[in-house]
Amino acid sequence: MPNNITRETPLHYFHKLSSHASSAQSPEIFNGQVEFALVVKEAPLSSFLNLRGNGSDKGFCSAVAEVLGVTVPTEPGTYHSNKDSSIYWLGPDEWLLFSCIDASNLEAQLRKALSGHISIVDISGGQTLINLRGDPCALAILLKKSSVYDFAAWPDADINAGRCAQTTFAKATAVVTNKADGSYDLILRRSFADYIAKWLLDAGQEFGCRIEA
Amino acid sequence: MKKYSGFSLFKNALSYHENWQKLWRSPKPKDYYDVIVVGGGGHGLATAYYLAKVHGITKVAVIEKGYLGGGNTARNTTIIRSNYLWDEAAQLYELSLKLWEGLSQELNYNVMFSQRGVLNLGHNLQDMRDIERRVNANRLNGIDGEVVTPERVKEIAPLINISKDCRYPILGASWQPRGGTARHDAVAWGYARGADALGVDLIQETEVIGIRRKNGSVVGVETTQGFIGTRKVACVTAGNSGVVAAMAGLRLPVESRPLQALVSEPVKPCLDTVVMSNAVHGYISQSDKGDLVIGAGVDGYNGYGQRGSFHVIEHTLQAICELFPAFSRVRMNRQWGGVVDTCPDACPIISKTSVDGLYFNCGWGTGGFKATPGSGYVFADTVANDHPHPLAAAFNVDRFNTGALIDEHGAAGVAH
Amino acid sequence: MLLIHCPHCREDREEEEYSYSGEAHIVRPLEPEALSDQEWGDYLFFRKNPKGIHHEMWYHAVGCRRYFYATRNTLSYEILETYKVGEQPQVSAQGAAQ
Amino acid sequence: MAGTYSLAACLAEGASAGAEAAKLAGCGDGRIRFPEPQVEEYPEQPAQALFLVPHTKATSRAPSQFVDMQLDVSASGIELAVREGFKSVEHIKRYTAMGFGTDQGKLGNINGMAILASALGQSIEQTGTTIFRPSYSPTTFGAIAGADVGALFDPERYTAVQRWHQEQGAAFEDVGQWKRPWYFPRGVESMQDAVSRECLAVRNSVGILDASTLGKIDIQGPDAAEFITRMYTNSYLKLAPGKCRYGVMLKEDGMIFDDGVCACIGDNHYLMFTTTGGAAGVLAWLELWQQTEWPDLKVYFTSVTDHWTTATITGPNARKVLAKVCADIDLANDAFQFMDWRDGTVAGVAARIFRISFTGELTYEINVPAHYGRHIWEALIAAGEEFDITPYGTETMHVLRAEKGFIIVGQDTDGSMTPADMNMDWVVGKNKTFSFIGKRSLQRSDSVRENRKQLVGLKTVDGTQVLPEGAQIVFDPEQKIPMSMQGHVTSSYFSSNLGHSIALAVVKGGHGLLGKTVYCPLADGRSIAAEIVSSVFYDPKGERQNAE
Repeated sequence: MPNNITRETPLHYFHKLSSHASSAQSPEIFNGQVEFALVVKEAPLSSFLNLRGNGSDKGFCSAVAEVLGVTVPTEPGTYHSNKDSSIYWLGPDEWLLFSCIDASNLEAQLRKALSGHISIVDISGGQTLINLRGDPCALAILLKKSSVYDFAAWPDADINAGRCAQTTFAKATAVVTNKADGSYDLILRRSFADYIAKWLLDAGQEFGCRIEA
Repeated sequence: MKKYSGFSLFKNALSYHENWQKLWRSPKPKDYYDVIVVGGGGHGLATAYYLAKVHGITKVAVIEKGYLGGGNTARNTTIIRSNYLWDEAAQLYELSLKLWEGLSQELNYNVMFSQRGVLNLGHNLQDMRDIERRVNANRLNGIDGEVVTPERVKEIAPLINISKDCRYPILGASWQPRGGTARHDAVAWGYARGADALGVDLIQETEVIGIRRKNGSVVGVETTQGFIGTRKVACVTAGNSGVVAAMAGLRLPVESRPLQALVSEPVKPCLDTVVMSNAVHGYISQSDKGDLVIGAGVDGYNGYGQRGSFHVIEHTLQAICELFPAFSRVRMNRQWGGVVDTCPDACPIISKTSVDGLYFNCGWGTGGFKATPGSGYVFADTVANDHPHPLAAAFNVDRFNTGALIDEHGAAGVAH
Repeated sequence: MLLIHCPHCREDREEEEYSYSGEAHIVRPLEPEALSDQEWGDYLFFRKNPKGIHHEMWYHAVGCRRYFYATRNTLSYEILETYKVGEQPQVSAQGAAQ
Repeated sequence: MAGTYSLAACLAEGASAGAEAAKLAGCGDGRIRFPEPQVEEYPEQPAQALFLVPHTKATSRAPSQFVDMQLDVSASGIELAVREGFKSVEHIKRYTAMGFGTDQGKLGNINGMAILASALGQSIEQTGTTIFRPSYSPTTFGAIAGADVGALFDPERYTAVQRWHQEQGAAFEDVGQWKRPWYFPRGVESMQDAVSRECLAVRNSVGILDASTLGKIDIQGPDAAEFITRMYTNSYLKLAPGKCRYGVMLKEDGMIFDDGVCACIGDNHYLMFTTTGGAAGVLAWLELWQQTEWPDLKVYFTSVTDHWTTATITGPNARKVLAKVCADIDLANDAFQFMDWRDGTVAGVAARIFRISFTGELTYEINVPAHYGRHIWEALIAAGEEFDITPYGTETMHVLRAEKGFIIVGQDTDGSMTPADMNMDWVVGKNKTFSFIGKRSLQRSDSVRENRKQLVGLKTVDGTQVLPEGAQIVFDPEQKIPMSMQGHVTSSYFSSNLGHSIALAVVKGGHGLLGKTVYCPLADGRSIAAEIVSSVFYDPKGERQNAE
């Protein structure tokens, strides 16, 4: 691939902005002098695949696990991960795969390994994963402002597994997951990313919120 | 019935208001009536009034399970307009508006009809196409209306925000000067008083629990006060139409859902017109007491609870704050819901049914109040003659089988 | 505000995550062309709309994207059960009345 | 009346509460360590409710005794209401306005209801109370609205090329939640000037449109073709990989609710395009039928709207532009035909290219994953520079498609239009074995009625006059009000390519009225005369989209 190809993540234009300005409508670039209790960081471009199939089929699950090195979560609202990839439960026959393996490569491997009535769709261009970290209290309040879902009811996550929920986030939607370090990952749709960024800067303003590059 | 006048007010004041008459009697139900109107809301009372007044049918009972005008009549936001798109709907609502214009005189009862005008805002290009289409249709149907610019909107309602920087800026509006509001309770009481004076029995706190039929024809109704015979049952039970229809073994193409409304604390006069916005879901006017009266959306699912979902209120108040930023400091005083029944084409049913002598007037959705006089007028005619009034013909229930819907949803979606 | 139990997510979720999809268990006629206008119109538009026990469809639009059924009292708003497509309700209007 | 009234009981209660508090604070064991003070006890009657202080005169003649302080409701007002025949407590509330204040009756309503009970000669229980409503205390609208105001009132959805559009000074149109470029004014150009320039550029050279907002649904499964065929009016059973087909979707009532192209990607694999506004609704619609009616059909749906950036290049020079940035697809007319799609590489990025057309010109819709969206866009702009490639917005798109008579669902249709009404019988598969969604409704008596409103073209007699969209159509401009309206103008533009205005309209029995003159009476008293013509104004044989 020629190296003059530019790629932009959905939150590209928000990197280094903060809620330090008077309002989220006019965020400003943050500098080192100010304390921010909340930090938003967008993951680098990664692969997202939507996977459909029969989770009660052992062959299906073991084939996916073979390719990704991660077992398929069949318990509703959970995810499994290793250092390269994660699998999020979205529905009884639907999972979201997140991976640093190249999407077309991963799709090809999965297609080779799987058979029967399945669906694999590359949706990498339409998603982004952002991590929300910071003061636990501020984080909890931010999530309460943003969603009808009760994330506080979740047990703590392990390093390789945790909870996930596809739910409302402000007036958009997100897949929200908890992490072993107490932070949260949000997976967003690209077209809503600007709105969510503005929302986070506004909702996090009382604590100070910045978006890391 | 004693006539209300300035003189009678003066005279009664001299006697410390101790000699006013009752507005209506509280009769015991008779054994038989020529027509039984089920439902003592505005539409039912108007039906009874016009049966007696226009058709001379006075052996009529209105049976109401609660108190008169206590259903949607008491719960709506009192908006009156006739700027409907399709000829059939426009003619029906225009008949109604004409009746409103003479109603206080007709009933000798002040229904506080105020022609303060109605604005319907447009927020995107398709809204404006629809507004243009509707206003043109209104004009050629002889109904007043014009398409106005944002600047004119601002003149009519100075507190409104016409900034181009809003999320959904106002691109224009339709303006019907003859539209306005009326006092909902007074409408019910005025019709009740008028009907009572013509001999109609108004029977409150009595519930119809069955419709007795013989050989496919109505012979009477079972009530909590016992059986009452009749050959004609006219059902005007908004919200509960499906339940009443089921008593006669019928199904209707209606779904009942709570529609919510709220009022603010009273404030000084600041909005002397009605502002409606379908696109951002907010309907607002100011009552004579000074409260801002706000209509919200219909719940997303069927329900008979007169409350509704709070997030619908949140959404509406967001829209109101967008349209009128100054109102964000005004306080919500009360919020409630009324159960409306809605037809798939957002138009009512005024119809005979497959049961002889059983008539339905329902499915008004969110727009029934404004139709009260017209609805009662054409329904009374339909019941009296056992034949649809010309303006009611298109609102036959059969249209859902033939496909001849009157789709007031207008342009359904946004495309491309 | 309703809390609705999604039989797939196996959690009580807020009403805002769902959208209502009308009366449940209305089967599309196998041969629509064999129906009269009357019968077809009844299938299209005429509904039970009861005040009380109602079997209805819900779509977990913001969650697992699955349709499922609920038995709900339209007056008290109590949700008596939710169940998956292909399953039958355990609670009926007659049963609840007893 | 609840509470403790006698002095001795009050002292004892205070002492034990104090001891309990001390215990909780870590002092003492909760016992009272000093003797209780001795006070004299007087025999007391139970407290009596006094709702209205009696007066020597009747209430109506006594000085005003206010019950609701906020709304000046007096006891005599309540009695007057009863005298006028009101009995229900709700009627009394509405007659007197008692309890309508900001205290919602918390101060006066109990007294008022008791006075009412007494006036009616019944108990307070029989009289009942009004229904208390939220909020308990008045709450500002702003507090309830929360942060969802201003820019956060509703999400603004952006494509990956949004910043480029902004930098170019585009004017934007709200389409659903999306912000779409409406037109790209240069300098002080008016909208009409900009749109004319953009339209001419497409017809004469090449234009570029951001079509990323169109809904896109990936469909996979062994029964995908069968399922899609049940949803669209036409058949997809024989659509081969590499091919596309235009389809119309009806609701079960037979009325058009969405349209778009559906492509066969591979065996058991399809990509469905929907309208921008219809995307979420169509996906839910497909899921509804698959999950609840035909769970036996094996097919999965996934939204890929956000995944793809779609850059549409259209115009006679489109192929030349594409050829500069795409080397691995044979772009020859025979090799890559109209209604084909191909995978290839565009400006170094793996792309999927559809040769479909909404302008009637030679068109390529280039799709790449959206993080390459701006890259591909700028690459195409650079490649097209020598052809003066012209970015255009939704307005130009609308004009160009109207010149071709292509409908926009939601603008030219309104939920009461069948395919036949839109002159699109050709898209209805009459021989499909399965009764597709909406088919039965097309045979209802009203659907086959003559004199239905039908899509036609309108050409104003004076070609410089542009009919207003939404203008009503009559046959006799002299008719007195109420006039017999025959239909209305759904789309109307000045066509710079044709040098005169064009309009689409729906007119009763329109398909049989070609050549008839109709009139649009305007608000200013004028009537514009127009001739009913074919709805296809430009290139009626459709040769340009197949251009070599």
